[in-house]
Formats: sequence, structure tokens, C-alpha cells
Amino acid sequence: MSLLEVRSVTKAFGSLVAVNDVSLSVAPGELRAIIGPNGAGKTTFFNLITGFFPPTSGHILLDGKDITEVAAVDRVGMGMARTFQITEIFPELTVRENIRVAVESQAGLRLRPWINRRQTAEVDDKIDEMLVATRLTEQADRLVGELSHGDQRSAEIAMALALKPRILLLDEPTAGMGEQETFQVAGLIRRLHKHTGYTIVLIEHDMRVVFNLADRIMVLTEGTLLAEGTPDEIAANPAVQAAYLGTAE
Amino acid sequence: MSETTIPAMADRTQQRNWLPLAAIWLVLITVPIWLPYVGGYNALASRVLVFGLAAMGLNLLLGFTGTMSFGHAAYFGLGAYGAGFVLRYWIHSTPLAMLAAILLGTAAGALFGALMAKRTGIYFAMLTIAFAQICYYVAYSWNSVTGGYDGLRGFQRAPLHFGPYIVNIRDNGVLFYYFVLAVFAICTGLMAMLLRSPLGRSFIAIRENPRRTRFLGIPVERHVWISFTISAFFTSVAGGLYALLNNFADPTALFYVISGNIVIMAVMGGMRSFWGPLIGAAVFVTLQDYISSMTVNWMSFIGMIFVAVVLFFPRGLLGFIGRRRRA
Amino acid sequence: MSALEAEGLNTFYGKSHILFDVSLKVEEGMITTLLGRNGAGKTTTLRSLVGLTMPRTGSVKIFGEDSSRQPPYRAAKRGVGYVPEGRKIFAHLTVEDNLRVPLERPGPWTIERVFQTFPRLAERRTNKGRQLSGGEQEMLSIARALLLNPKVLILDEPSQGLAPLIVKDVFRMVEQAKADGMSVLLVEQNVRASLEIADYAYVLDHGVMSWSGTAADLVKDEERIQALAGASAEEWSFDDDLSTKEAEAFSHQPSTVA
Amino acid sequence: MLTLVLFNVTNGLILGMFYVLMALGVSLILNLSNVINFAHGNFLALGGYLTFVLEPYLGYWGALLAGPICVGIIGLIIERTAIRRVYDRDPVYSLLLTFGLAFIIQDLCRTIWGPNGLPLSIPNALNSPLSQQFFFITGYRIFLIAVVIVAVAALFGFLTYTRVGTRIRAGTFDIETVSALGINIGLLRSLNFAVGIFLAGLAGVLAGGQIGLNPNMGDDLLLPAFIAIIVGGVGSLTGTLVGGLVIGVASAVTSIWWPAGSEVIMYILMIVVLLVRPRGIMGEEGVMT
Amino acid sequence: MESTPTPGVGRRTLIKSGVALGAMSLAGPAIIQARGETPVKLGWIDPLTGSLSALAQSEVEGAKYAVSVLNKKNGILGRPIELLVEDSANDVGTGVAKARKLIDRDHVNMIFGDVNSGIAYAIEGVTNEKKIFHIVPGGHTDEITGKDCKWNVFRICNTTSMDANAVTGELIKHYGKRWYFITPDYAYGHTLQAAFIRALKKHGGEYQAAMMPIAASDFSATLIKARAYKPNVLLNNMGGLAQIDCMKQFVQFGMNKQMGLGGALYELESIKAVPPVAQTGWWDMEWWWNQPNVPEAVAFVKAFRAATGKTPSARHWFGWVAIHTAKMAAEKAKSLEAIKLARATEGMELPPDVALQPGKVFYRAGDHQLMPNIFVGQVHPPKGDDNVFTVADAVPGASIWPLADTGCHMAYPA
Repeated sequence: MSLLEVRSVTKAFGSLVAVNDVSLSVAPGELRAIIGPNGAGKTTFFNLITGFFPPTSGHILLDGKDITEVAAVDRVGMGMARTFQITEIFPELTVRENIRVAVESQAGLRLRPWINRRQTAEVDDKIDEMLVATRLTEQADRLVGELSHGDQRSAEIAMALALKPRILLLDEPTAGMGEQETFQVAGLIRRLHKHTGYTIVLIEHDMRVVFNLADRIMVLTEGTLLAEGTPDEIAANPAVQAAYLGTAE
Repeated sequence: MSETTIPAMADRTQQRNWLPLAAIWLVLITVPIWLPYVGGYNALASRVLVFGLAAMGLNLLLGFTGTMSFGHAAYFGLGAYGAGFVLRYWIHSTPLAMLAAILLGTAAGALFGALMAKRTGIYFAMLTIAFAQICYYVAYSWNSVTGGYDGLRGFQRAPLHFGPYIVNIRDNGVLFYYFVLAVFAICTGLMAMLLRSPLGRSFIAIRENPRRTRFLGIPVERHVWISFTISAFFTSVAGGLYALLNNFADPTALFYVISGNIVIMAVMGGMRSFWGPLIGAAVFVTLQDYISSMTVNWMSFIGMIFVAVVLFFPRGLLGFIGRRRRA
Repeated sequence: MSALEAEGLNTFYGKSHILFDVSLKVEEGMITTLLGRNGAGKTTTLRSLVGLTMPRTGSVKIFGEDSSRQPPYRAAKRGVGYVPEGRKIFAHLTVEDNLRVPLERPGPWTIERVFQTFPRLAERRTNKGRQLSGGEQEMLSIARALLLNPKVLILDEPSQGLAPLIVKDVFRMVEQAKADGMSVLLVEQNVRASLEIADYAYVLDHGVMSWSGTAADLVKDEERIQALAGASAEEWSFDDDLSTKEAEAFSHQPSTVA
Repeated sequence: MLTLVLFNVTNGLILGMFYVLMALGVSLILNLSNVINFAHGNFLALGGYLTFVLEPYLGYWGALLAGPICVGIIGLIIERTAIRRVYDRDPVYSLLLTFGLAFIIQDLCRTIWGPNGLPLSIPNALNSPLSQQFFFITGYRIFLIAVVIVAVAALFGFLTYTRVGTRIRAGTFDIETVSALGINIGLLRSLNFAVGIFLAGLAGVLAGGQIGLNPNMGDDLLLPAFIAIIVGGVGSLTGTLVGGLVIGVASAVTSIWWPAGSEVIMYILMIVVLLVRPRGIMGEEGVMT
Repeated sequence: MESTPTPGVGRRTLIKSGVALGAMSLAGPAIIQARGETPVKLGWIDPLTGSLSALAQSEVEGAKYAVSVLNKKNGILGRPIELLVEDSANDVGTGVAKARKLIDRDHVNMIFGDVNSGIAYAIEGVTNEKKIFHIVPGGHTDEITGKDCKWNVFRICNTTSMDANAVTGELIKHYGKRWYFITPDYAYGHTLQAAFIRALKKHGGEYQAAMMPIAASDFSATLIKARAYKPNVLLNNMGGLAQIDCMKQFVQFGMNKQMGLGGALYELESIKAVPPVAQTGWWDMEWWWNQPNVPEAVAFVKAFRAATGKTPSARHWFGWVAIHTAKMAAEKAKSLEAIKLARATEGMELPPDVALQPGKVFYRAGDHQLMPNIFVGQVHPPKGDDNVFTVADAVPGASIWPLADTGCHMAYPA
């Protein structure tokens, strides 16, 4: 059974149809990439999955359960974590503090106006684990806003991981990054996928990332599904080539 | 909130230099000793603490949750009336008066907060004014209970009883100051604890980035509501103290001008720092007191100070200092 | 003299360094295209040129006149027309009102001429911006920039999100602008189409200008074009080994495939 | 009873005109510059006083225009020297700044012209009721309505038919793009601020003729102006217009049965409107929050 | 507006207060208690800003004038008088804070104030607690010398009931028995309206009433209602700026042609601020300057005009009487101790050059209320300088407000 299933969702903003009758099925442990030119509706599609806004029609199922009507914040509790195209972090807090918010939320402490020593220690341990996993230990006490782009993205992923999600949704994790940083973040995603078997869905522009990481790829253009398949199938698909590079007349 | 800010999370507060903290408490504890020498008087010091507490309470919402309220006079004023009702109609007990202040102010905060939590920005701010003004008009119109425009009068704060010991805060201004200071200390202690707790961190997270916070599984609206309620709680404590200080409660305490004053104290002092609002309140209250004795044109002076703070201290008075210390 | 000349731009967003010593020239009467993958810093380059984002260092010259660190309206006054990414039309204004916003520099372009040139806009002149289709919005955005009677036209991904037929129209407009004597700086992800009409090309990669030359040269360089789209995926060798600590950290994460 | 209601609806519309004039100024400034001008009521008073000063030299009709223009110029100077510095900052700083200005202007008025209030004499021709039946519709109030209608029409005409006006409306939506299209937005904001203050000054002159001048005369209009904007929907000037008239009528009609409630009804109305329509009557999704 | 310190009359300058106070505190009590040169400090609290500021400023002006006169004549107990003026800003909290400040910090010997009855009442709480002699020059609410009277508090202006009782007969005589009230919604308004209604009912009249916010500025809706009731007379009980606004709208609507206008107080400050057509009706004056048959009043008005360029109003007179009361009480008691001052003031009669009116003017012992004449008469457009009121009758206060009606039970501390 698929972990995430999207059944013919459509999203219209007024007269503009941003996503048109798109379906998707992600198996447990799969790393799925969504690609397509700018404005193809990828982020809108992502926002529908994570509950940022409701679809105009269609259904979204997590683990067989219809979550179309579930609020974004509750989807997080059901095991869905995401990152954003433009890094969404708490820039004036340190890396450790950023992760702490996520860890505490995950530990169900978010309503607690006090915290005892034992819990603090537990939280600290988890934060350290996240720092190790994302190789941010050395930057732990720096303000996130002062870090390099790649480290900021790693921190954002660390926050998502701290939620112990069942599925991780990454929106252009390497957008705006240098060569080295792209490699760093791609490496992190790959380690995550390989060593924990995380189910990951990512939107990506950098084809090296996509082709090196993805198990399967779906291609969107103009809000509709253009193609779906393994990296090799997609690479060989002329329609995809055209969509990406344009056609010389 | 686009400004770079001074975060106040546990990791750094723990490493913080304890000296400024000790200095603040030393100054506050010794007030009755040095105050007369600089031309002050105990009621003024109590007033500074009362408004300082109100402004710090508001700042939990404004500076640490990033949500604007123009209507905190409601919780301040209801706190004052709550205390007044108990002393006037029921029983001569200062602790019960404070309890009533807290219950009335916090309940109103929780109720109004629940009605507003889904609104944002200017709509939220205007709703806070609206609810406060409605409280104002109720207090103003309900003569038989509140005394209307003339206020609720004819009560006095009661001495405190600790078993056989009686602390006469009614007649002794110094003792009353220490009573206010004790309450202030408890409240600021609670605030500091809150800001180091997971709940407090979620508030700061909302201030920093509501969208990220939501996608960490924290229901933003509910937490804004909680923050609003807690903020109303502290402000209502201040309101209760205000009634005890004046032996009086009147609708002006609910008026939007008071809300504005509380916001201004917080902003002027530095809304991103824990103690900033207290500094703002101290500057505002003492300047107003001093200048208004010297010239009937005191409003111009206060106004010019506001303008100067905006133009020359972009982070508020304490924010400026804090910034330099960090740099 | 170049229409536009940028020299050593370094631009930051907050603390993130986005552009590293970026230099480029837009020659008079030519179409220059700026290519690069998403997030390479193309939009930031354009914003730095017109003054919407102030570069921290570096200089910008418009027809030889220094206009570094000047507010955006100065660049416009000197004849730089800017068609922003995402079109940025005023959704609550009518088409006609949208066209009345830009500064009126003297020149051939008037609202009447716009309506003659773009009959579709004339038909919809009283419609609100938000009621237009994507293609109409793009036309409106370009027309709005033309009304400045610019000497240089800067377009940021004009084909984004448009149907192929409309994309052709857009490119025709760009060629027409050149024919009218304008210099054009075109940022595009539609690499082949833009190289088709461009005279010069620059390639921006991770905030660094990695290639420049004539469009004709770039067209021949199929490998580089493929790389631009990232379609040729060279194998990366990842360091997938974990330290014991990392392994420990990962082992605490939930696994969906047990 | 019906007559009474009818009278009060009419009276409420007249009252609403004041709110509209005041609220449009606040709204213009809020929309383009994101500044909530708490000193607006004080600019209103200043406008009235300046007219009072100019009247002996220019006559009533001359001063009617010159007073608001002078206060508009004062507003312009204050905008250029102080207010523009808070545009890019958290809105609470503009609050602090305009609160300070409000204090200064109010105190200045009191110091210069005294706390007592001064009568602003209006031409005698305007000073009597038109009919016995509609006694509350005095010549002056007709005149007032006419001036407000002309001013509002002029404002909407300016915003609709002039390029500068169109640019102001565009700037409400996306100020950055306006600047990229060659418009000096610093100048645009200054001009817009001056127009807003001019409207406050005009309201001050009209209010001065009705109730006389005093240093606090604008205070009672400030919050109703904010309410009018919120009820109408932030970002929409038409909404502000509607909002002002609605709260004017609501307030006047309420005072038939509950005179003390004439103010509180505005707040209740605002809460109800926002609970039903979160962005006010004419507010649009996506235009400012 | 005058805000600069006058020599000898001490609104302190900016520097003076800080430095002098610091110095004094450091030097300790020796200096403060030194006899002879040490001034007698009088603390005065009034709403110098806000809607009642015109009235408040007149009171302060009168008080300052009295201080300057008395300081030329040996001050109080041979010591100069220092008047410390504080702005209550028409806010109770501020007023109370200022009272504490004057008492705790400045160690004033007496407190005066406030025009706003609510603030006056709140200040009483402080002065009573601290046992400070307190004179209320211009806050009218009955309770201050009624059921809430206090041993340390004396009042100069009339009670609302005195004012209402004095004018009711004339209003009925000149207009009729069908009345419409426009009344401010606070203690002063409530007691005033209640007093009028009591008096009106004795004559078998009928009425309707509208309660307005104290600082209301738009009365059109209320006036529409008032006209619909078709009363013989409209009683404008508003105060300060609100009263002025109401008057203006009243005449703008032409209602002056349909009904009479009257009420308790239409003070000189307010009359001067309305257009001539609104200068009309039957009213009380608590003191009136134009008393050609009272030589002391004539001399006072002349001297006051020479000193200030203004015609004295009742508010000026309150200030004048208040300072003189302080002097007379202190000299009779030979002390500044509150209890002795209070005992001395009870029953004390004002001499003609202080009372400035015919007949016996005295502080009634039972309720600490001054018993002057109430001048009932007609307001009209000026006939010469500030001559806007013609006195028809001077009603002795005691005759219309028997002690039994006050509800006051005076109790001194044991």
C-alpha cells in the first residue's frame, strides 16, 4: 500500500487553475522527485499535500486515511513534515534553539509553561542527535540567520527530522545554493533516505540531485502531469526535454 | 517583524551575565532609601512598578509573540475593578482582591482572545481596541455597580495578615511599595520561567516565523490565544495593584489611551528585551510626573521624547544597550 | 558605449551572500540573455541592476552614467524598462489604469499604441488585472514597461508559466523591441528559445558568472546547454558512510521500511 | 417614532460625513505608507485653528481652503523630516512616533490658542435651519455635506483619473513595482500624506464651524475613523466611505433609545462585521493585513 | 495661556524643583521646620489639560492672584505662601498620584482641588488618610459635603442641589413645567438632575431626560429627541466644552425660538465661548462680578483686571476664597495642623473683602459647605465688557439647602 496517495486533486485560484487533476502515489521508503519548469504548479501541489490550503477538488490520503479536511498543523502530528522553497527558519535564534522548538513540539511539550531537568536533558539529547545527523554540531550555537545557505537548509531539515515524520516533503532543498552546498544538502538527503528508509518527496530543479537521488520522478507542466517514471525513463522522454529547454523552432 | 532582534531564549539567558540582573533588583529593593534624595516618593515608585508590570505583561504578546494589542487597558482596568469590587462590596482582604483582579482580567482576556485569535495584523489590533472600549463603556454606564464615570470609590486596601503578624500596607507607603515589589517579583519570575519553557519558546517561534511554527505542529492561533491570555493575566495583576495603589478604580483605566501608553512604554523601553518595558515605564511615568509639575506643557515634552526615541533609539532604550553588549 | 554595464556586483540578502563579483554588459541595440539554473542569482542580478536590491559593492552604469546605489526610479528615468518576474501587475486596477502607472518618458509608445499593438489588451481595457489570463498579464507587464519608452528593456522570465503559443508571442515582442532600437536583457529558463533570438549570452551559476560569449557560440555548446538544464546527470559519488555517532542518531529515527 | 428614526438616519448620514472625511485621510496614509496616523485628529484641530487665524485676512471662503492647505504643508514637512523614517520599520514605531506628534500638536494648540475653545464664525447665510420640519438640517449642515461630497468626489476623481492618483492606488498594492516603473515613491508618499492631512484640515474647518475649535476636537473622531476603515475593509477607499456612513447612521439611530450607547455601538458593529466578514465590508483578500 | 512662574508665587521652575528638593532632603528636617522664612506650602490639583481645563485654569489664576496679594501682606502666619500647582489631566489616577506626591514629597500643608468632582472625591481619600486639610474649590457633587462628608474637607462651590433649588422657581415662572434635560453621565450630572427633578415635582412638572457622555461633542441626535418632546425649557446640565458644543447646536437648529434654555451653571468662561444667540436663558452664577452696590466687589474686580487683564469669574473667586480660607483658618487656629484648621474653619464667616457679596457668607459647621448667595438671573449677549448676566435675585444658600437634607454625619478621628 502506498504511504501517501493523492487522488486527482485540482486547485483553482479564481480563474487560474494551478493544479489540474493530478494524482500521485508514494510507496513507503520511496524517494520521489517532482520536477517541472517554473510556474508548473509544483509548489501548489506540495501545499495541497501539506494542507497549506484545501484543494478545489480531489482527495489526499495518508496511510490509507483521508486527510483532505485535516488542518496543516494536525497533519504534522500525523507524521508529515516539510521544508519550504525559501528557507523558513527562526533566523534570530541559534541552531540549537531552532531545533529545540521542533523537538519540544514533537515531545508533546508545546503547551508546557515549565520544564523539568530530566525533560530538558532528554530534549538536549535529541537536539544533539539532530545536530549530529545533519552535521551541524559545530554551528549549534550560532544564529541560524548568520549561517551559510546550505547550513540553513540543513537546519531546516533537522527541524523537520526532529518531528520524527513518516514522510518528509522537501520543496527545492537546493534552491539558491552553491555547488558545494548543493552537494552537502543532497548528501544529507541521501543519507537520510539510505540509512533510515525515510519516505521523501522532493521538488527539485537541479537534475543532478534528482537523478542521483530519486527512485521515481513525476513531471508537471502547466499544472498537469506530463510524465512519470524512473530517472532513466524520464531522461529519455522527449516531451520532458522540450518542457525544460524549450524548443528551438 | 523584520527587525533583527535580540532573542531571549534559554540557551543564552543561562549564560547571561547575572550582573545587570542583580543591579536591577538592587535598585528596586533599595528604592525607599534613595528615592527621597532624587525628589521621588513612594507612590511614584509603586506606580512605576505597576505600569512596568503591565507593560512587561503586554510585551509577552507584543515583543515575544509578535502580536499587537491596542486593548490591554481592558485587562488592566478589569483588574482594577476586580480588586475594587472585592474591597468595596465584599471583604477587606488584599489577597482576595488580587485574586478577583486576576480572575476578572484573565477571564476577559481568555474570552476576547478566543474571539480574536483567527484575525491578524491590523484587524487583530482593532478588535483588541473594540473589546477594550466596550469594557470602558460598560464601566462608564453601569453606575449602580461601577460608580460610572466617577469611578468605584470608598474602599481601601487591607493590611496583610500572616498569622499573628500584620503588615500594614494600608497606611504605610513603604510597606505597600514592598508589597507591590513582591508581587512584581513573583510575576517577573513567572515570566522568565515561561520564556524558558517550551510554551514560551513556541511564542518566540511564532514571532520569528508563524508559518514555520505551524509546520512544526504548533497550532499558531491557539498559542497566540494562550499568549494573549497569559499577557492579560499579568496586566490584570498590574491593574489590581493599581486599584490598591489609588484605593480607587475608574473607567479611565479601561480607556484606549491607557492601552496606548502601555504599548508605548514597551516600545520605548525596547520590546525585544525582557526588562525593556520596565525601563520604558520608569521613563514614561517619572517624566510625566516631574514635567507635569513644572510646566503645563508637559505633553510637548513627552511627545518629543517619543519622537526622539523613534528617530535615535531604533530599538528602544534598552534595546540599544543590549545591542551594543552583544556586538 | 554599453547600454548597461555592471561591474563586480556583490549582493546580499540579510546575511546570505547571493552574487559574487558579477559583471555583465548589455550592448546597445542587442539582445543579451542571462541564463542559469533556478536559484543561480539571475533575478537578484536584475534587481541589483535596477536598484530594487542594493548591491553591497560594485557599480552599475546606464549608458555610461554611474547609477550605483540609486533608487529604482532613477534607473527607469534613464530609460531602463523592467518586466519583473511573475509579472507583478496591479491586480486590483483595470488594464488601462495599469498602463497609466509608469513614468511618461517621451517616445513612440503611448497607451493608444499599446492598444493597437496588443488588441487583446484593448478588448480587456476595463477588466481588472486579476481577471486576465497569464498570457494577458505578461503582455500587460511588457506593455507597461514599454510605456516608459525605455532604451533598455529588462525581462525576467517572461515565458514562465505560459502556454507555448503565448511564449512565441512573447519572444516576438522581444525581437520587435530590438527592431525598434531597444537594447534587451533577457533572463530565461527557456534556453533554446532565448538563444534563438539573443546576440550575447551570459551564464550565471551559484551567483558566479561562469560563462559569457555570443549566443551563437553557446548554441553550439550542446553539453553546456544540457548542463544548464541539469539534464545530463553526472554520477555523484556520495560519502554515505556514517560515523558511529551519526549511525546512532539515525537509528533513533522512525523507519517506514522496517 | 418613524419621523424620529428618519430624522436620525439623516442626521447619522451627516455625522458619517465627518467620519468619512477623517477616515479617508487616515486610510490613504495607511494604505500607501503603512502608517497608522494617531496624530490625525490633531492635524484636524490644527487645520481648524489655522483657518481661524487666516479668516481675518482671507475671509471665510479663502480661509476655508487656505487653512487645510497650510496644515497639509505642515504635514508634508513632518512627513519629510520624521515620518518617512519609520516606513520600513515595524508599525509599532509609527505608532510611537505619531502618538508623540499628537501630544506635541495638541499641546501647541492649547498653548497658542488657549484651552477654552474658540468660535469659528461662519457666514450668517449658513447659520439657520432651512425648514421648520427638518430643523436639524441647517444651512451650514447642507453646506457641510456639499463640501464633503465635493471633497470626496475630488479625491476619488484624483485617484481615478489622474496618473498620480492611479500610481497611489497601484502603490497600495505593490509599492516596489511602482518604483521600478520610474515613480519616485518617496515623493508619492509625501504627496499622499499631504493629501490625507489636507482632508483632516478640511474636516477641522467644518467641525470648527459646527462645534467650535478646541485643542481636543479631533480626539472624538479618531477612533470612529479607524472603525470606519476596518468596517469598510482595509485597503478599499470605497469601503472607508461606506464604513463611515454606516457607523454614522448606526450611532445616530442608537442614540434614539440609548444616547450613551452612541459610541459603543460602533465597536459592537465593528466586532459583528469582522466576525461575519473577516476583512470588512469591501476588504479584499491579499490587500494588506 | 500663562505658564511661566511668577516670582513668589511658586510654580517651580524646572531646575529649581530638582536641585532644591535634593538639597532640602540632604539637609534634613532642620531647614524645613525653620520658622519665619519657610513658606507655607499649598498644593493645588486641577485638570489643567482636558475638557475642563478652562475652568481649572481660572481657578488657579484666582488662587495665584490671592497668593500674590497675601504675600504682600505677611502671607500666612507671617510666612510666605508657596503655591504648588499640579495637573490632574482630568484623570483620577493622575489626580491621586499628584495628591500623594504633594503630600509625601513636597510636604504641603494643605491640598486644594479638583474641578472634576470624581477626582476631588478621590483626592479626599488620600487627604483623609494622611490627615491633611483639604479644600474643594470647584467640584459640585452633593456627596462631598453630603453623605460622604469628611472632617478634613471643606467646599467652596455650591452643591448641585443648592444650584438646582435656587433656579427652579425662576425657570417655571418664565418658561413652564415641561422640561427636557441633557445631563452628563457622571456624579455631578446625576445629582444635579435628581435635584432638579425633586424641585420640579414639588411644582407638579413633567420631564424627559437624556444622559450624555461627559465629553460628548455631537448633540444633534439628542436635540432631535428633545424637540420631539416639545418641552417648555431645555436644561443644559453639561459642563465645560460639552456645554458649549450643545449650546451652539441648539441655536443652529433654531431651537432657541421654540423653547427656553436654562439650567444650573453657565459659567462666564463658557458664555464667552459661544456665539451671541446662544447667550441666553435663566441660570445660576455662583458668584458674579458685576455688583455695583458692593464696594468690596467693585474694588476687587478693578484690581484683578489691572493685574491680569481679565474679568474675574466665579472660578477666579473660588481660587481667591480658597487661599483666603487657608490664611484665615491658619491664623485662627494658630497652627497648620489639620484638625485644628478644620475646627477653626467650621462656622467661620468670610469678611466682606473676601466674600465680595452682600450678606453672611460662612462655612456651615455641620457639613463644611460654604454658604454664599446664589445669583439667579438671565444670560444675555454682552452689554459692555463681559456684562452678559443680569442678576434677578441673590438667594442665600442656607435658605434652600438645610443641613438636614445633606445627609452628612461629621465624624472627627478620636
